[in-house]
Amino acid sequence: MQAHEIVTTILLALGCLVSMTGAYGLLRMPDFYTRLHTAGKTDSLGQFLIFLGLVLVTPDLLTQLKLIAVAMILMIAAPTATHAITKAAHLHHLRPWTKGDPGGEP
Amino acid sequence: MSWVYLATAVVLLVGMFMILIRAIAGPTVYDRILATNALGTKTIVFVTLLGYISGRTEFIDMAIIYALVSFITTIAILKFAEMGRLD
Amino acid sequence: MTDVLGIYNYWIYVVLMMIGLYGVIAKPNLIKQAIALGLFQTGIFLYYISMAVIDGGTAPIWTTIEDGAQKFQGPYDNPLPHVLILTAIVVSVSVLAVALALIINIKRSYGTIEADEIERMDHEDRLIEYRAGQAPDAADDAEARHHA
Amino acid sequence: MTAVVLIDTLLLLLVTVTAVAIIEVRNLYASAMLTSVYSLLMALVWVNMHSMDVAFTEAAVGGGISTILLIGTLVHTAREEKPLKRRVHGKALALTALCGAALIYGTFDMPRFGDPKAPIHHFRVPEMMAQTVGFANSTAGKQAPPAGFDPLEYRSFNGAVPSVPVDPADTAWRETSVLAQHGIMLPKVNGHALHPAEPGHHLHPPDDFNGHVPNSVTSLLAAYRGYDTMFETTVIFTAGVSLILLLRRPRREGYLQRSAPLADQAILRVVSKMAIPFILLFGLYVITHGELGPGGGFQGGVVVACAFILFALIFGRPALYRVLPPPVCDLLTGLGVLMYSGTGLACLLLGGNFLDYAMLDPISPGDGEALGMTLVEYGVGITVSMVMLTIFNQLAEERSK
Repeated sequence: MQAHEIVTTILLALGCLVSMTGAYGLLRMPDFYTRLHTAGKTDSLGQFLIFLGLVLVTPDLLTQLKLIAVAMILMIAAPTATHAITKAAHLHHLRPWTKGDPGGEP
Repeated sequence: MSWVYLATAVVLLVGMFMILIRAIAGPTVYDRILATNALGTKTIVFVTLLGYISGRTEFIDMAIIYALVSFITTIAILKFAEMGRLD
Repeated sequence: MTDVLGIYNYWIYVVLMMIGLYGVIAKPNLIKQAIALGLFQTGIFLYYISMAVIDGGTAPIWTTIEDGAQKFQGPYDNPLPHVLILTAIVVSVSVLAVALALIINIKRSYGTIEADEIERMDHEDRLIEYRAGQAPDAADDAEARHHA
Repeated sequence: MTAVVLIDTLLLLLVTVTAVAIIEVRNLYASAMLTSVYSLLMALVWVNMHSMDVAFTEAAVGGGISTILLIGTLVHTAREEKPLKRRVHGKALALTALCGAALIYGTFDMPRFGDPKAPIHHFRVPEMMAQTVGFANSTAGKQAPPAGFDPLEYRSFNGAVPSVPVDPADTAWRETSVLAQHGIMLPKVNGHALHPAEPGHHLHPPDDFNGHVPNSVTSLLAAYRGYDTMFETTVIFTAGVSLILLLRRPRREGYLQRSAPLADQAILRVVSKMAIPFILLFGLYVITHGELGPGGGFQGGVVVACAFILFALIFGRPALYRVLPPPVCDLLTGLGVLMYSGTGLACLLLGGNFLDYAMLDPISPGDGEALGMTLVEYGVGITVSMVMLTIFNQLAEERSK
């Protein structure tokens, strides 16, 4: 294994870890806003790390550019979607979970 | 090197399974939308990884399509949730 | 083990098709039925695409590197099922669209999209027509159904 | 166990779970959302089986358009299913179990997954895989390969065909080539440099595609199944027409409707404004690039339609009608089908068969093939995108009572 491949492996592992954290949080958090909190952030970071790792092992420039393009689209589109979801939920008076509410304890 | 991609892909699949449970169970509509959106992102990463597993980099075109289409779908779902109509 | 994995895909295709069939039969909601038809179709797509795979194969797109040599020497997957399914998917969305338009029209004239309610309303309409002594054909039909 | 099988096994489990959930969830809105998830997962399955064009289509159609259409229908109907008395329909379950058992019994006779000896890989397809542009159209022997012609040799071509000379100017090899020995005419070489390492290249003249369309799915779609694809396009056209017949209101009503744009949400508006030109450009790229990589008219058309739908979602349908009035949309729908059949007719008039693209450029048949396929792909793309847009518009217009 060469140096850049090791870096890629580390980046992919980190990306996996972040993504898994997000997925686990989405499963276990007590209410919508907390789930949003975990899923929204980890998604962007996780995909970015993985794409960065893949760019390092790609030999040809066009593919690298495409990878960066996908990462950028996701970096813009995913937070926009998350923002819109939050706004819609807020406008519909979805109440955040507070300590002591029933059914929320993980 | 390919086992690294494969391991990443399998871990992502496990993550997708967790998100899928949320998408099916999700008590409110917004939970479901959120889970759908998160699944979309995971799918895009997964497609790219599949390209690297099989050594075909053309798969990235598909990742771009997924990114754009899942964004549009999320907007449509949201608009219906928010306004009750699409146009 | 390899034997099971060898036909695993075909089992899943059967399972998907049967889930779709169950939905079409068991769910009276017309939109659900349209979705279930889609599932049924996807099962068939899975069957076709599974047949196209070759061990160690790659996507049927010839790629050349710069000096004209071929980059992928291995066998290519069978492209013919891909072609069949490619068009079938687009046709399936057309079918879905027409089905949904019909469902909207049904909702407009019946006020509901539940198949059993629609059937009951039809039946009642025909009974009323029968009692009014109109539309003899429809009345016969309704009577036959009433007795059945 | 290969990587393909491992991922396939796991993905199909996910797919099955989703399918059960789609049927069993009572909320139709959730069901529509899960349909989009299902399509994305299914697209992953296709990608894993190297079926890129199908995955492209499934992602664009299933993940995008059909979810939007389902939601567009839910606007006019109910969000919830009527509660059922019994959760499980016993008779249906018994019937499907019986039917499924019979089908599963049948699968035991199927060739194993990925078996290279399966009949499907050996009947007709090897000849089609060895199909070479220009050559295929100018020979009589294409339908029936001669005895001794081994298609598998072309299929698993290893770049070392002994009959190919190193010197490109030396054309004596054509006399000794496999096909010439079987009495099949070889096309002329126009002085281009040869690429001996191309599969089957020693059999045909060099041209744009180095002798064959790289994406064999597109070449089969436009050439081998050309008539079929034309009528599939017509089917889609018919779907658009029936949507218009079923749902269209007097035109003035559609224009004057009030809509609920999302344009007051600054972030959404700005991001969409940035995204729409990019999506349109990418759609055109997918249509044009169809012969070289994954993609083609069907996929690209759907992507283009998605861009317009996003515009309608954000800025309202009246704004879309100002950009692309419904009459123009209707005209373009027909134009696409006309373009497809017109290409076929042009080939006919130039002296070939219907959809015999090589006739479009008599000097270099491969270039004619490229031109014809591009025209056909554009025809398909225009029809598909406009029909999808029409369907969306009609479902949305229905709102006005």
